[in-house]
Amino acid sequence: MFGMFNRSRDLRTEGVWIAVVLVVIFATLRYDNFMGLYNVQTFFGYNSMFILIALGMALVIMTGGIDLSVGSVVALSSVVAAYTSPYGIELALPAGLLTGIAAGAINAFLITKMRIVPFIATLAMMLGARGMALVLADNKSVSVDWTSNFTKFGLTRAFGLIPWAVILAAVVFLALWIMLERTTLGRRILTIGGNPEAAKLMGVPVNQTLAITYIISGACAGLAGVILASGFGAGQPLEGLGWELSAIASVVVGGTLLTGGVGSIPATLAGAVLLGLIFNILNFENGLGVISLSAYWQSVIRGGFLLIVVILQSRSGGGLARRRGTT
Amino acid sequence: MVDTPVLKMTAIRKSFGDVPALTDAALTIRPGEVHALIGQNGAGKSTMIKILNGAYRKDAGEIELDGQAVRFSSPHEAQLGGISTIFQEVNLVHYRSVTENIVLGQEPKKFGMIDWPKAHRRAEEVLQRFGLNLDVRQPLHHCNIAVQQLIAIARAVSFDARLVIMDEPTSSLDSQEKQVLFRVIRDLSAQGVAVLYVSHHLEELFEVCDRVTVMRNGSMIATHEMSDVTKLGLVSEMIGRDANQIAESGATGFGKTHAGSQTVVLELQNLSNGTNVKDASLIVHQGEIVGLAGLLGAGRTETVAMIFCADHPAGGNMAFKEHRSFFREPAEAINAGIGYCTEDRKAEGIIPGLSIRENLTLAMIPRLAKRGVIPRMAEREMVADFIDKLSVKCAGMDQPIRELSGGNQQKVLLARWMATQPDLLILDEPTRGIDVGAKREIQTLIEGLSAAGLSVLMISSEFEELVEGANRVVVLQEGKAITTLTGGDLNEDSLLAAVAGEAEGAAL
Amino acid sequence: MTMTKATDMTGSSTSGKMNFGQLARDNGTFLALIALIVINMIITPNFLQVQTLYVNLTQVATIAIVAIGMTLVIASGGIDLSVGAVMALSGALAPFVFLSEFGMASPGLALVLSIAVALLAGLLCGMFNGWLINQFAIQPIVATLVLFIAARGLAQVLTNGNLQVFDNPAFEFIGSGRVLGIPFQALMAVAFALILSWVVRRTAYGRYLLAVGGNAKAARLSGISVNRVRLATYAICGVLAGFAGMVVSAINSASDANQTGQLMELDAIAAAVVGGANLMGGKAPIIGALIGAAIIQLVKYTLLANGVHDAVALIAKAVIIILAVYFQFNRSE
Amino acid sequence: QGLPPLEQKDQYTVGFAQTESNNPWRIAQTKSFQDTAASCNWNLVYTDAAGSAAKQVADVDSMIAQGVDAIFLPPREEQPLLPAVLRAKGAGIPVFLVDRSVDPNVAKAGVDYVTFMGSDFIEQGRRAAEWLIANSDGTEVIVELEGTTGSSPANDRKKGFDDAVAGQSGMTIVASQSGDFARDKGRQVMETLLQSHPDVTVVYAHNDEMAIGAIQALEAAGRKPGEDVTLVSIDGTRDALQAIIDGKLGVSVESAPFFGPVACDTMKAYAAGEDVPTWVKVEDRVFTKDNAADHIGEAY
Ligand SMILES: Nc1ncnc2c1ncn2[C@@H]1O[C@H](COP(=O)(O)OP(=O)(O)OP(=O)(O)O)[C@@H](O)[C@H]1O
Ligand SMILES: Nc1ncnc2c1ncn2[C@@H]1O[C@H](COP(=O)(O)OP(=O)(O)OP(=O)(O)O)[C@@H](O)[C@H]1O
Ligand SMILES: [Mg+2]
Ligand SMILES: [Mg+2]
Repeated sequence: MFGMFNRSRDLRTEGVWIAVVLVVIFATLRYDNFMGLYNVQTFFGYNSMFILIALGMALVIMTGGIDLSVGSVVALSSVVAAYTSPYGIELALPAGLLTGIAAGAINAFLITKMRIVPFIATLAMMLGARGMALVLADNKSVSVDWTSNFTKFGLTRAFGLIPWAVILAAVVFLALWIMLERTTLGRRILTIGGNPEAAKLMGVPVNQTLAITYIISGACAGLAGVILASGFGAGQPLEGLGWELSAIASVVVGGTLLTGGVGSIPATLAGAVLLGLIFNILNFENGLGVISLSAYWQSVIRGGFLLIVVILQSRSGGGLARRRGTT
Repeated sequence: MVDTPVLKMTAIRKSFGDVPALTDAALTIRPGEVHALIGQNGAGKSTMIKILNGAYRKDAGEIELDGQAVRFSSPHEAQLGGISTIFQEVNLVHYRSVTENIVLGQEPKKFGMIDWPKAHRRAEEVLQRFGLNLDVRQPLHHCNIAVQQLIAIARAVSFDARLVIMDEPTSSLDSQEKQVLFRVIRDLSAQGVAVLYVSHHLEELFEVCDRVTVMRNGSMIATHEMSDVTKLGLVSEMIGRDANQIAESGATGFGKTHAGSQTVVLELQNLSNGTNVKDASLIVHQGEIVGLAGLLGAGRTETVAMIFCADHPAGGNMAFKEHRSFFREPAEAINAGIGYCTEDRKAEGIIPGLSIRENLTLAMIPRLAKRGVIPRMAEREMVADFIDKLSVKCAGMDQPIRELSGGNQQKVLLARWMATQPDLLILDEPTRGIDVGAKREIQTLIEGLSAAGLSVLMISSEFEELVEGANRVVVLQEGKAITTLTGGDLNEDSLLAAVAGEAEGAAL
Repeated sequence: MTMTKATDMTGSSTSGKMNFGQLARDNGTFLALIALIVINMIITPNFLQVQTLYVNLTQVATIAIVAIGMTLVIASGGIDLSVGAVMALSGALAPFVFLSEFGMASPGLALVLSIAVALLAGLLCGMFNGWLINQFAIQPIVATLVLFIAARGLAQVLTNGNLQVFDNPAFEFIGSGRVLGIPFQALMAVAFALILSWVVRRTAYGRYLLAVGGNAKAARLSGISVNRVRLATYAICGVLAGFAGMVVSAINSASDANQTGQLMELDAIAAAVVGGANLMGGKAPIIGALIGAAIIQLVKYTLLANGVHDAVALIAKAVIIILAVYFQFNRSE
Repeated sequence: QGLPPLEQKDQYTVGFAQTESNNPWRIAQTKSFQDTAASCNWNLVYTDAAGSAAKQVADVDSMIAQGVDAIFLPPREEQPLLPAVLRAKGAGIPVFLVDRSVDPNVAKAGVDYVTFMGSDFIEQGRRAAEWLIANSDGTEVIVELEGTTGSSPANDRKKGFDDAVAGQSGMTIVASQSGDFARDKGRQVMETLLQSHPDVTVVYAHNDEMAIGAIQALEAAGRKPGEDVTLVSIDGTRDALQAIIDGKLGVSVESAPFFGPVACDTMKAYAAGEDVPTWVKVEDRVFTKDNAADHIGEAY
């Protein structure tokens, strides 16, 4: 769209959109009310959190790194936002955001200054942020103030139509998209992922760029935490378990290479939506009363679905990988 | 007007752990001059450069730029300080577009956003200077190595630098492209930009350089005006041996003492890979050294890669000894008696974290191992033997190979294949990045092996090497074998004519 | 026990011959373990007791066994998130066999069969991971995510999510038996470690593993079947996870598809990395993984025994992983 | 505005938004609802939140979107499920809370949701403590095995027990650590705590699974559960009743998962316009040596 490449890059980014469309058509035909306003609103309201962390994760993965801490940071930030909720969303939102930024900054410090590999650094942050959340919250959910405008943010809709959380996620989405395609920072992120050594020698301030990327990921998680607290009425120190894995899956389904250097923000959005649709559809399927899938079968099916998507993904994108593998 | 030097490095010292790389290095470059830096493999040239531009930190010494003491802590800072570098290994980002690789760090902006149309235009302009007309929007990895190297050079030159450093910039360039590069270097020099030029190709120095500094074992030996020295004199300073002695033994180690037998070892018929190799045919006899010549992008690498099943062939026939079809795995080719030393040392040759020993024996483990267990003593003896024979400069066989200089890594890789005692050895640019002394040793070795019955198929961009070393040279043009030169027909002029042929400029 | 570990230590060099640098590096992790033990002697009540040793040995065994497999996978340049789920599957399958009608009828045969089936399940899961990674060039972290989700689901489907409680002393020996007074599972962990560290150092497979992890392209061109090496590596990891799953079932006299191996992947990765594994591949410090597991276990024990609450313990664990890896890295640079 | 009405029909589409399925108790609860669906002529829409309160809200939302007649909801947590309750009410769907409640400051039974069916976790902890106090010589060294850190049954069962014991001068809780409601973790934690507190005389576990793990740990260390150390726990599972019969476990306070039949009755009553109490209290029994053998047949 921004004219980065004039030819269609590869099937990967389009494939995931095609998959989304097919799944939506299937579900619309099969289930009543699937495309109903209520389902669409709540679907995006809930998934705005996953979209946010997937977007942050996408940037991190484009640099060739990974951020395992996002789930815990969501929890921590939701607790902080809940504590600051009496002062209204004007204060609670920045507070939650800052929490995420702080966590991202610590990740950045561990990775760039202490030179600890991202996997381990963010794994430690995953444990640490969870611990902090539990300590701060005294091991229980923290109630929010229902009298301030804090919960309005999570529970009401702009123009009575679009959940505020969705608007927030959309703003972040656009900002990150433009950032990646049209700013020096975005180019640096992709350059580092493509070849960190070369990037350094080409004069890219590698550490600074990495730091910013982890901070953005933390910030996205922080915003997701604010949405969690305000949309669900509590700071939840135990929430977000395993969210990092669904974020990674979204990013990969969106065609971003885990080795870094190649990636797309819109396709990441599609990846997150696609994974979210699976849960939604499983719920609707159970409502049909044809077969009632136990939670366990649902796990098996989700695993199988992920399998199919990544295999298809590797096929359509595989040309490039395979060619490079043989020369 | 020859007042303050643009660069003055004095008493530079640098050690990696216990290994000293630079002991007393010095370098002075005048404004606008083209200054050569030469020395054997491991002499410390690359280290010197990396210290200069902040990639490494020096242990001691002074660096002055325009008379001012400077200390860069990253290539980025050096770039801002007016030093722009082209590194020995092409260091660009494959997945990103050509434009990005060129403008990264100085993107044109509009309202704080990158102005892509303008960026593309600028990239095109910069490349035009090198006579390159290509789609700058395509990902870099769609370009061949030569173009990539030119892009790297174009990038470095596009910064407004006081000093441009080129570490073996011609290692992937053919003679035409070299001329383009030299023209650009002269342009730079005319504009007052100094160029530091590192190369093992001494002839090149006489073509473009004004002065030369010789390094040996981490120290500066001498600096001369180019007009005051001879090739032989430089070589003797580099190696530290008497000039007469060297003159006696010839420029290359090839003596071409024998001809191959009549037994055909390898036969390729109409080989194609569906892309750039279209109709490659050639024959290698037992004990013969066959050269493979062509412009960059002529498909030499791809052709030999298919023999070894490093690449999958799309058509044609192959026969190797009694084996009458293509191999399905490199392992099969090795078993059948082929060795293949690749062109891209870093990506396809060394296992950086493993030791010299482990790298050296890698291809022959199946033969070495007894019931899956590697016999320790036998392995060590063999490795010690090769290190000795090839005089690999290292701290010991258990040193990680990544710590060796480029040339010494190349020797270990050659040893890897010699150790498998193949019937056919395929060498893709075997002496690229290797100093004169080592080159001779390697060439002598190849010659000796072929005298003992080994067949060699060798790709080289150096005509001298092919003319002196090969019994026959097959010339590829755009993926087709167009002619074979033997005997009296085989000289540098005929080779140049055949390689370039009608395909003037077709390489790009 | 600490003494035997000390001697094992010297065997952990990945490159054949020992040199002092290597020794000092490994000793870094080892010194951390010693430090932990000393700290415990001072602050933890009743630490210097044989029973403490038993408790720690039984608890560390499963982490150690899985961490050993993980170290191999990491050496190949990959990662295996599915180990915990594979533990659940294998742990559920074993009792499934000997609790079946057939199993009741011929207990001896059923015991052997149940162990075989559990290990086979681990093997198949590992091979499935390896196949995915080979065949489709899928990144390991995503490829193993598939079984991370699905394998536990399968185990739950199989058992309907219920605990399978059993009373089978022969099988329980795997988890609670002792040989010469030492817990059987701990012996097995040490045995696996010794065997595999020998394999890494001395066999062709070991050399191939490190080559594939170090530079897969170059390895292929040197005649190594990269796919076979990867397949074998994930298979070994799967089998070891399967074994660990049986241990957990055996020690509890019950299999629990829901809980067995929960978060094990993280512990195992942490142990491997603390033990010196490099996530970029090309290094396989097996004995280091054993020590890494011991450190993780001892940290857990220390915090628990001293009444540090779970939430705080999480933070402490994070700090300790960071410090351990930091010093590890700085030494090995 | 008041509660949404429920029309009388032969067949209802009923949503049951389970929170997780990773322990025997939840599995028994789900099964109870599934069995009831058959007998009570429900078309059951079943979802599983896999332990995530946020997903549970999304699950309820998808039920609302599908237009179910009524929703049975065991809220994973008191606060985070409030929006789900409020939105269901807004959509005109009556909600019945099962086994846990939501924050009464924001949503009230009889106003925002029909009723809360279940017992009281604090009460369960208190009754466990009462049994201990009645069966003790007054001085005890207590180790507490907590449920999953941060979960409401863990917090409440701890509060109920700790408050009751606080009044006993001779009883001290020397250690209290989480065993995650799981047998294996319970065993490991007990093994460790036994080393640092060898003088322990009472183990209070927040559920039976951890109690059984603790029994294994005690036996492995050469202690005699039931004699040297008294065990107190909650749930009333089959394994626990067997342990009581074997003399290893002292008491297990029931926390019955069989909500299906009550749910069916309550919903029918509500549809018929009868007065449904705001708290349909489920009576928890206390299983001890005296009655364990009588009830083991019906345990899960
Ligand atoms: N990262 C490193 N670690 C350890 N030793 C190193 C490292 N880099 C270089 N060396 C050593 O320093 C010495 C100088 O190496 P350098 O790469 O500068 O040589 P060079 O003159 O550029 O050789 P070539 O012509 O082969 O490129 C060599 O002995 C090499 O082994
Ligand atoms: N890594 C790569 N990925 C995709 N295409 C490649 C790659 N390397 C080379 N090619 C393509 O293969 C063609 C030939 O490459 P190359 O320059 O290696 O040919 P060559 O005749 O072997 O030259 P030389 O051996 O002198 O470098 C080029 O047109 C290039 O586009
Ligand atoms: Mg060099
Ligand atoms: Mg080539």
